[in-house]
Amino acid sequence: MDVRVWFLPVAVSFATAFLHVVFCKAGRHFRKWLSLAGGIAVAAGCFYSMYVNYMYLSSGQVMSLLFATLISTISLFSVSYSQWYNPEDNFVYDSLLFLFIGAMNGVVLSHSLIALYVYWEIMAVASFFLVLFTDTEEARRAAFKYIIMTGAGSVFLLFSILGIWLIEENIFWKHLFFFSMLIGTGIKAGIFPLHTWLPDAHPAAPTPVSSMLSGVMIKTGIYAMIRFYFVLFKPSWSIGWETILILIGVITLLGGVFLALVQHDIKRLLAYHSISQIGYIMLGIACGTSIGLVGALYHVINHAIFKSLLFLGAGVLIKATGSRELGNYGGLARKLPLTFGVMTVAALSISGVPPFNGFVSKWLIYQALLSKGGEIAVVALAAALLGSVLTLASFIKVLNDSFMGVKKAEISKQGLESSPFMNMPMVLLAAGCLLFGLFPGVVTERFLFPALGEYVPLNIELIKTASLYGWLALAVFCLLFIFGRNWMRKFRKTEPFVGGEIFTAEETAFDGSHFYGTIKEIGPIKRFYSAESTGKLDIYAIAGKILPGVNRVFHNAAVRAVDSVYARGSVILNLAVKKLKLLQNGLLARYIVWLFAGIIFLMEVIRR
Amino acid sequence: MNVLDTLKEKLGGSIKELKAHNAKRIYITVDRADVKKCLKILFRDLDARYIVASGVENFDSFEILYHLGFDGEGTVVSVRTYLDRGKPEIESMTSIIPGISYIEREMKELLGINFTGHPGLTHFLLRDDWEEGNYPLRKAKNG
Amino acid sequence: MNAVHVLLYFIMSLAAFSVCGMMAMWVDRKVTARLQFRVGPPWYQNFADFAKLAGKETLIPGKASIFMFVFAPVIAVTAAAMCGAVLLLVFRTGFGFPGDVILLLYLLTVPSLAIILGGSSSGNVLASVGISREMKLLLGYELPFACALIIPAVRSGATTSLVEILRFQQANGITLGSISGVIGFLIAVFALQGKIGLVPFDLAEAEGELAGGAFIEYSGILLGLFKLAKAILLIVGPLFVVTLYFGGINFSSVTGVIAGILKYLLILVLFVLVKNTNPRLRIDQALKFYWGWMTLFGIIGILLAVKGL
Amino acid sequence: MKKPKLRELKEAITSLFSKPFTTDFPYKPHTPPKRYRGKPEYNEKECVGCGACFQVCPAKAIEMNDEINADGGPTRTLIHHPAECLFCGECERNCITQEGIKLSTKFDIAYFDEKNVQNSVQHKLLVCKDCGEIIGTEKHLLWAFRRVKNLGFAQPVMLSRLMEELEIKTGAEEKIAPPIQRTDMLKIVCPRCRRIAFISDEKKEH
Amino acid sequence: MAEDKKKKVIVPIGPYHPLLEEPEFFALYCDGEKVVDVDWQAGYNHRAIEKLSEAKHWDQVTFLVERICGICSTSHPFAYCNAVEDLLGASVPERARYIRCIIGELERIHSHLLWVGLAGHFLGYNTVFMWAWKYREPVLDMFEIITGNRNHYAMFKIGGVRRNIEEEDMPALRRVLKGLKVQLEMLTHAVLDDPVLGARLKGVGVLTKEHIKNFGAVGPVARASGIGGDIRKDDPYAAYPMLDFKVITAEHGDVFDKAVVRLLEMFESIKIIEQSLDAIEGKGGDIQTEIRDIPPGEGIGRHEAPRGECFHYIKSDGTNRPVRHKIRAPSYTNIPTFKASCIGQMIPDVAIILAGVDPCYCCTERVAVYDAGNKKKQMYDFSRLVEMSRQKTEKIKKEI
Amino acid sequence: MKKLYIDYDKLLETGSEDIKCSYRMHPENNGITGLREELAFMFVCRRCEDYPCVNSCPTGALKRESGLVKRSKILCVSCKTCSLACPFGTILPEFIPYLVSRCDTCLGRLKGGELPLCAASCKNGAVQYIEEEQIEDKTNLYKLGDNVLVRALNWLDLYGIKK
Amino acid sequence: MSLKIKALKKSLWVYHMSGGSCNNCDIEILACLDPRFDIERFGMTLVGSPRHADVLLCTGIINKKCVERVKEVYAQTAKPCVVVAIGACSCSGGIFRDGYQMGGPLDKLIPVDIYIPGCPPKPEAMIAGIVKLLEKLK
Ligand code: SF4
Ligand code: SF4
Ligand code: SF4
Ligand code: SF4
Ligand code: SF4
Ligand code: SF4
Ligand code: SF4
Ligand code: SF4
Repeated sequence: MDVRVWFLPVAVSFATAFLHVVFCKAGRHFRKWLSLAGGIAVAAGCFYSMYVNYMYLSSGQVMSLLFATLISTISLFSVSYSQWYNPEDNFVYDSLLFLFIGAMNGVVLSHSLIALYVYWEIMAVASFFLVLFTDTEEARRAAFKYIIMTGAGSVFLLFSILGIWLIEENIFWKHLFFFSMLIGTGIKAGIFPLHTWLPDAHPAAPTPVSSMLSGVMIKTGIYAMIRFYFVLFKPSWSIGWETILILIGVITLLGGVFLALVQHDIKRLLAYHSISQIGYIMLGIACGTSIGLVGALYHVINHAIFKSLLFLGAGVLIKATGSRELGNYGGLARKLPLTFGVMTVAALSISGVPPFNGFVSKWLIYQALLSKGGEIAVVALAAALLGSVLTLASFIKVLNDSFMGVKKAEISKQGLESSPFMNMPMVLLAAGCLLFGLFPGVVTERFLFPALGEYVPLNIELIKTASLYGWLALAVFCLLFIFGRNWMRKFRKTEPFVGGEIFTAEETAFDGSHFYGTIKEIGPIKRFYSAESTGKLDIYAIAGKILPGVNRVFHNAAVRAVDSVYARGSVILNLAVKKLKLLQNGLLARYIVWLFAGIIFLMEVIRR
Repeated sequence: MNVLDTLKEKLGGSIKELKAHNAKRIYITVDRADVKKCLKILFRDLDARYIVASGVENFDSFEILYHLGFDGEGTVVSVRTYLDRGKPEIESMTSIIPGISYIEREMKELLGINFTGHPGLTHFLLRDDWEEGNYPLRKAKNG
Repeated sequence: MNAVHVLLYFIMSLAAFSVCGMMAMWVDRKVTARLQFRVGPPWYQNFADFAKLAGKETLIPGKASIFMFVFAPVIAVTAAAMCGAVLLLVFRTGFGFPGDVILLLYLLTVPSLAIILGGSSSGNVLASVGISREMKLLLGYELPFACALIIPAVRSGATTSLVEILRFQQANGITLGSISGVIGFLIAVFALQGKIGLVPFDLAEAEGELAGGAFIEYSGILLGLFKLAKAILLIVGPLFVVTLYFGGINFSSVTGVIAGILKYLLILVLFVLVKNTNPRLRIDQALKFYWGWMTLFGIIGILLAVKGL
Repeated sequence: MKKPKLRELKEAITSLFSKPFTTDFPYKPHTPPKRYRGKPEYNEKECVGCGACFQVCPAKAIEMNDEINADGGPTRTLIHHPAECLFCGECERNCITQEGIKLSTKFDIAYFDEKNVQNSVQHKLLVCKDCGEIIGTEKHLLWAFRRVKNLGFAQPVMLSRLMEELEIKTGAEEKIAPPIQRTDMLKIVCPRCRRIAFISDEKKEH
Repeated sequence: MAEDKKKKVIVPIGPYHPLLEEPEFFALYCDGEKVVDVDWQAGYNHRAIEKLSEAKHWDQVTFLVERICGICSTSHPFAYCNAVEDLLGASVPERARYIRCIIGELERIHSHLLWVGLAGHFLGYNTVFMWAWKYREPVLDMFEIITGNRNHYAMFKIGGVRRNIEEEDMPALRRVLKGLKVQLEMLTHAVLDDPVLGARLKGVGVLTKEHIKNFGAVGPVARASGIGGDIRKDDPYAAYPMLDFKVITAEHGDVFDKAVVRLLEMFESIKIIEQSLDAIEGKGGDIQTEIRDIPPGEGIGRHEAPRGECFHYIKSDGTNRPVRHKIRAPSYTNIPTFKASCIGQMIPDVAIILAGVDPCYCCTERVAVYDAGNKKKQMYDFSRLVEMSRQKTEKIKKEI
Repeated sequence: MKKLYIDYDKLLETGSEDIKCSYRMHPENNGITGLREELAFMFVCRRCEDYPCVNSCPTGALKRESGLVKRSKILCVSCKTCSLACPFGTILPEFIPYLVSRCDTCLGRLKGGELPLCAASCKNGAVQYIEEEQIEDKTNLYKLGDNVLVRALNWLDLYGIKK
Repeated sequence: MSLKIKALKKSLWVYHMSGGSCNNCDIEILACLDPRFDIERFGMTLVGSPRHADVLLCTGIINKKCVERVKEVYAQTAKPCVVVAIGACSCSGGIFRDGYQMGGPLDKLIPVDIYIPGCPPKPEAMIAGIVKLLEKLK
C-alpha cells in the first residue's frame, strides 16, 4: 500500500489550510478558487485512492476509504457553497475549514488508534473554532458546550483506546472498553442522552459548517463505533450488546424525531433530525447482520447526502430571509424554486419515501430488524417505522412553513440562488438522493459489500427490483409533467377562499409552530417534552449540576498552569485565537484541562 | 315583598318617575348619573337578569331603557334615562354587566349614542367603512 | 419483467382500480344512505362526479406554489395506483420482492403526503389546519398500521414479502385465524379508516369545521384526481389488509375472485358501519386512540406473533 | 338502562331493510296539503280591483298600475310578483271580496324570467270626467253599489254609472264648467269634484 | 422554547362556512389547534328590521318579525303580539291562546330536532343529522297542513291568531306526536348513551352560572348551567298558566348538558301540545279579538323561544305603525357566551361549542340601515388584535 | 298662542301632496293627511242616517261613534270603497291611506318664530301658523282640539242648522 | 349534448351562501339533504368550498356587508357554475327590499341563472326549480 496515496486527502487538506494562512493577504477571489481547488483535490484524492486501490484493500480499508470519499465529497460541496455563502473574507475560516476536513479524513483513514485519536482531537478543535466562528453569545455557549462534551468524550475514547492497546483478552475489560468507546463515539455521533451538544452547535455554526458537522463529522463517530465493534468483538456479535444498542437506537431515533417535531428553528430542527437518523444507523449496526450493516452504511452515505443538502438549503433560506425561525418564512417556493425542489427531494429522502435513497437504506434496516427476529427487534421495527413518519411529519412542517403558504418575510436579493457554486452542490446532492435511491444495487455491490468483507453478500437482485417501482414512478411523473405543463396554463388564479373574508398573510399563517402543538399535550409525551424543555434530558446540564466542584477544581488549579504553557504553543491556533479574541475567555483552556484530566485519569487506571 | 316595593326601598331617591304599566311591567326613570348606581343595585344586589337595553330617539332627547328581568316574579323593570340630543353620551355599563357590551356597540353604531369607558366601540353590525355620523336608526329628516 | 411491462401493468391497474374504487365509493355512499332512510346516489354517481370535475375549470389560489399545488393530486393518484399495481402483480403473477410490504406501507402514506403538500401549498389557513390534522392523523395511524403489518410479517416467518405471506397463508391458514391475527386485523381496519379519512377520523376534511380542509382550494380536475386517489385507496387499503390477513384474492378461479370480493366487501361494510354510528373524533382523541389503545394492542399482537400465536 | 350503540344499530338496521323515506317527487307529482299557501292568483271574475291587496301586502309584492292613457280607456292593472311575495296570505285574507286573489297550491314557480310567472288582472278604471282623477275601477264601484244596496242611489256617481249603463243620457258629458249646475253632480266625477260641486251647489253660487 | 413569542393565527369561521348556515364571522385566534381568543364580527345578516318595522303597519310587522328568523319564526311574532297586547291590555280568546301554545311548542320541537341534527352534522355524525331531520319532517308536515307552510306560519295576529286549527287536523297532529315520542325516545337514548359522543361533548365548552349571569344568557344555554329561567313559567302568557309542564335543567353547563336539556324539553313540548289539544278539541270559539286602534304607549312582550327568552319592546305613537321596535332575540345574549366557553378549547370543539349555543345570527342583527352609497373596498384591521399578548388573553379569560 | 290654521276647502282644491311635515317619527309621515281625515269626518261628513260609508266598508273598519264616523287604523285596508260609497265626497281616497300619518301640531318642538314645516311649505296659505286673533274672517272657523283651527264649509251652517 | 354537460347534470355540487337571510331558506336547503328529499339521488351534495361547487345557492338579501363577499365567492367558484337565487329575499329582496342595508338583490351583483321564489320555497319547489334548470342546461 502506498502510504502517500493513502494519506493524500489528509495531506492536501492540511496543505490547503496552510496555504490559506500563507495567502492570507491574497484577496478573496484568489482564495475562493484556492478553496475550491483544495476541495476538489481532496475529493479527487479520495476517489483516486478508491479507484486505484480498490481491488487490493482489506475490507476495513475499504470502509475507511468509503468514509473518506464521503467526507471529502460532502466537504467539497460545502466548501464550494461556503465560498459563495460567506460574504466576508476570512482566511482563518478557510484554513480552519480545511484543517477540519483534513482531520476528519485523518480520523477515518488512520491506521492506528492513536493516530485516530490525534486526528480526532484536531477535528474537535477545528470544529470548535468553526462553531465559534460567528462569535455570538449563542455561538460561544454552544461551542463551549460542544468542546466540553467532546472533551469528555475524548477522555472515554482515549480510555478505551489505551485499554485496547494495553489489555487484550479479558472479556470484562472488553465490555468496559466497549462501553467507554460507546460513550466516546456516541457523544460525537449524538446518540440520545449524549446528543445535547448537537442541537446547540449546529445552529450556532455557519451553515456550511453545520452541513459538514451534521453530514459527515458525526459519521466519524459512527465510523469509530463500527471499527471498534469489529476490533473488539470480531468473530461473534452475540454478546448482549445488540439489545442495548437496539434500545439506544430506538431511543435516539424517537427522541430525536420527537424533539425535531416541535422545533421552529430550522437548523435546530435539522440537528435533531441528525440525531434521529443516527438512531437508524445504530439500529442497523445493532443488528449486526450483514444486511443490517449494509443498511447502516448505506444510511450513513444517504444521511450525509440529504442532511448536508438540507443544511445547504436551509442556508439559502436563512440568507434570503435573515432568520432561522420557520415562522418567518413562507411562500418562498416561487422565489426559490431550486431550493424548494432540492429541499423537497431531501425531505422526502430523509423520510424514506420511495424512490429516494432514504427508502432503500431504511428498508435495509427494517429488513435487518425483521429478519433478526425477537421481540425487541420487531418492536423496534415498529418504532423505526413510526420514526419515519414522524420525520416526514416534521419535514412537512418545514416545507409548509418555508415554501408553501403565503409570503411573510421580506426577501433579501443577495441570497437568492445567485451563484452556481452554491446551486451546483445542492443540485448534485439532490441528484445523489435520487440516484442512490434508483441504483441501490450498484451502490451496495460496488461500495458496501467490499467494506464489509467477510459478510455474506445479499441477493442484490431483490433490491434492484424494489427500485423498479421508483423508476416507474419517475416515468409516470415525467410523462404527466410533460403533458401537464400546457394544461396548467389554463388555470385561473384567484384569491384563497377563507369563508369569503379577506385576510392578510400574517393573520392566517398557520405555520408549523402551530402544527404539532397537540402532540405535545398527549400523556407521556407531554412529560417527555416538559423534561426536555426544563433541561432534564440534557446530560451536559445535569453533569454541570453534579460536577460544579470538579469543574471548579480543574478550572482553578490545573487549568492555569496548562493555560500559560498552551498559550505559547500553537501557531495557527494562536492566530485564530487572536482573531476571535478567545484567549481571555478560557474556554480553550478548559477543554485542554478536560483532556489532561482524561489522560491523568487513564494513567491512574493503567497503573493499577 | 314584591318588586315594586323593593325597588322603591332600594333605589329610593334615584327614582324620578315610576310607572307601572301593569304589575309586571315597571318603568322607572332615573337621572343619567344615577343609572350606574341603579343598575348595580338591580343587577348585582337584587340579582336581576340583564335582558337588553334599547335606545329610543325622541324629538328632543334620546332615551335608553335598560331592561332587567326578575325571573322569579316575571317582572320586567325598565330603567329609563334621558340623554341630551345634542351630545348623547352616557357611561358604559360594561363594568357591571359584561354582556351589555354588544348592545352598546350596536347603539353607538345605529343611534350614535356614545358610551364612555366602553372597551371597544368598534363597528359591529355595519360595514367597516360605514361613514361616521350616519346613524341609520335615527329618524330620517322628512324633507 | 421489463419496464414497459411494468408501465403497462401500471396503467392497466390504474384503470381497474379507478373503476373498482369508484364503485366501492358508491357502495359506501349507497349503504350510508340506506342506513339513513335515504335512497342514495345512483351507481354511476362517482363516475359522473369525476367526469364533471374533469370538465370544469381549475382554479389556483393566487398565493399558491403552483407546481406543488398542481402535482400533489397527480402524485396522490400515482402512488395510490402504484399500490394497486403492486398488489395486483402479487395476486396475478406472484411477482414480488422482499420488502414490498414496507414499500406498500410507504406508498400508502404518499397520497396523504400529497394531500398535505397540496393543501399546504394552497396557502389557505383552513387548509393548513386541515393538513396539520391530516399529518397528525398520519402520525397516529401509522404506528398501529405498522404494527398491523409486522404481525403477519412475523407470523409468516419474518418476511416482508407479500408473496411469502400469501404462500404462508395458503399453507398454514389465514393470518386472521390466530389471536395476533385478529388483533392485527382490527388494528389494520381502524388504521385504514384513518388513512382513507372516514368518520370518525375524517378530521382533515371535516366538512363541518373546515370547509373541506386540505381540499378547500382544489377545484376541477385536480380535485377529481384527489377524489380518484381516495377512491383507489378505498379499494387498495382493504385489499392490502385482505392480502395480509385474509389470504388475498386468488385470481386463478372464479370462486377465488368472488371470495376475494366478498372478503373485501366485508371490510368495506365494517367501515361503513363504524362510519355511520360514530361522531368525528377530535384530533387529540384520535391520536390518543391510535397511540394508546391501538398501539398497545399492536405491540401485544406483535409479541403474540413472535410467540407464534 | 345504558345500551350504547345498540339503539343506533337497531335503527340503522331497520333503516337498511325498510323502504326509503324519500319522496318520489320529481318523478311523481307532489300535491301539497289543501291549505298550502302557494302562489297567489287573481280571480278575474271576483276581483274588483280595489287595490286593498296591494295596500296590505307586507312585501309590496303586488304592483298596482293605473294607466289613464292606455288604449281602450283607462285601466288598472294589478300584478302579483312571485319574486317578492312572501306567501303570507295577507292579500287573500284582506281581499274585500274574499275571492279576488287566492293562494293556490302551486309551489313550483321557479323562473328564468319573472314575467313568466307573474299573475295579473286588469280592470277598467273610472276617471273623473272633470279633473281626470282616478275614482276607482268600474267593477269596484258596482261592487260597492251592490254592497250598500239602495243606499247606492244616493251616490251620484254610482247612479250616473248605472245610468250610463242604461244609456240614460243626462246631457252633461262635458267638463264641469262654471257655473256649476246641479246636473254636474250626476257626472262621473271624483269625490273631490263632487264635494266641490256640492259646495257650490249648496252655496247657491249658481 | 419561546412560548410567548409565538404568534396567534386567525382561523376564520365564516362568513361563509359550512358550520354556519348564515354568514357570520368569528375570528378564532389560535395557537396550534387551541383557541386563545375569539372575535365576533356580526352584521352579515343585518337586514334593517328594526327600522323597517317603523314603516310597516302593526299587522304587517308580524310578517316582518316572523322573518327575523326562520327557525324561531313563531317566537318573534309571539313575543311581538305579547308586546302589543301588553300595550293594549287586550286579552286574547282562549282558543287562540291554546293555538298559540301549540304552534309555539311545535316550533320548539322542530327547532330542537333541527339542532340535534345540526350538532350531529358538526360532529361529523351525519347519521344523527339524517335521523333527526327525518323525525322533524312530520312536524313540518303538520305545520304545512295547519298553517299552510312548512315555515313562516303566518299564524299570529295581534289579538289572536290568523288561522284556526281545524278539527279535522287534530287527530293527525296527535298521531304525529305519538310517533315522534317513540322516535325521540330512541334518539335521546342514542345520544345520551353513546360513549364517543360523551367523550366528545362532556366537559366541553363549560359555562358557569357566573357566565350566564354576566351575559344574560337564556334558554337551554342557561338551563344547562342550572339556571331555571323559563318565561313560560316565570311570566306566564297565552295558555301556559293552564298547562302542566316541567322546566328542564341540568347542572354542568357543558355541551352535553345543553343537548340533554334540548332533548328532554321536546318531551315536555309534546306534553303541552297534547294538553292544549285536549283543551280545544271539539270546542269552538273565537280565535281573535277585534283590535281597532293602538293608542300611544309602550309595551314589552316576551316569549320563551326554543333558544330562550325572546324580548320585544314596542313604542307606539297612536298611528298604525310602531315608533320604536326593539327586538332582543335569545341568540343575542347567548352568542357572547361562546367566547367565554371556547377559549382554551380546540378548533374542532369550537364547532360544537358554537353549535351548543345554537346560534342563529339573523335575529341578532335586525335593525335598519339606509344606504350610504359607499362602495369603497373594505379594509380589515385585525392587527391590533393580533398584537394582544397571551397574557392579556389570560386576563380576559379570567375576567369573563 | 299661535295655532295651526287649515283652510279645508282650499286644501281640497290644491291637494296636500306638496305639503311637508316635520313629524319624523315615521318615514313619509304627512301630518296634514292625518288631519284632513280627522277634519273630514268631523266637519264635512253629513252624518247620513244610513251611513253608506259604514255599510260599504268590507272590513268593518268604519264605525259610528257618538254620531261621528271613525275609521279604525288597524282594520282599514285602504280599499277606498267608503270613498266610493259616500254620496257627498266626504272621504277622499288621498286621506285614507293604509299607513296613516300623524300630526302632533309640532307641539313643544318649535322654537321661537319657527313655523311648522307644513305651514312653511304650503304655498297658497291653506295651512298657516298664526294667532287666532289674526284671522279676521271668523266664518266657518272651527276649533279642533286646542291647537288647530279649521275653516270648512259646514253643511250645518249652509242649511242653518244649529250646532 | 356534450359529455361535459351530461356529467355536470348528473353531479351538481352545491355551495350554499347566505347573504343576510332569515335562515329559513338555508334550513330548507339543508332539508333538501334530509332523508325526505335526499338530493343525493340526483348526485347533488353540499360542499364546503366554492371551489368545488357547480351550483351556488344564494339566499338572503345580500346585505351591504355581504356584497363584496358574494362577489368574491362567485369569482372563486370554478366555472361553469350556475347561480340559483333562493327565496324572495335573494330574488328581489322580499320584505326587506326597502330596508337599506339591502345590497342586493342577487342579480344586481352576479348573473343569476334561475330564481326560485318563495318564502321559503319548500324543498319540492327547490327540486322542481333545479329540474327546470337541468332541462335548460343544454
Ligand atoms: S278585489 Fe281583492 S283581489 Fe281584487 S283588488 Fe281588491 S283586494 Fe285585490
Ligand atoms: S301573499 Fe302576502 S306577500 Fe304575497 S302578495 Fe299576498 S300579501 Fe303580498
Ligand atoms: S241628498 Fe240629501 S235629500 Fe237626497 S238622499 Fe241624500 S240626504 Fe236625502
Ligand atoms: S335565536 Fe334568533 S335566529 Fe335563532 S332561531 Fe331564534 S330567532 Fe332565529
Ligand atoms: S257617507 Fe259620507 S257623509 Fe255620510 S256618514 Fe259617511 S262619510 Fe259622512
Ligand atoms: S278604505 Fe278602509 S274604511 Fe274605507 S271601506 Fe275600505 S276598509 Fe273600510
Ligand atoms: S303641525 Fe307639524 S306635525 Fe302637524 S302637519 Fe304640520 S308639520 Fe306636521
Ligand atoms: S325568502 Fe323568506 S324564508 Fe327565505 S330568507 Fe328571505 S325571508 Fe327568509
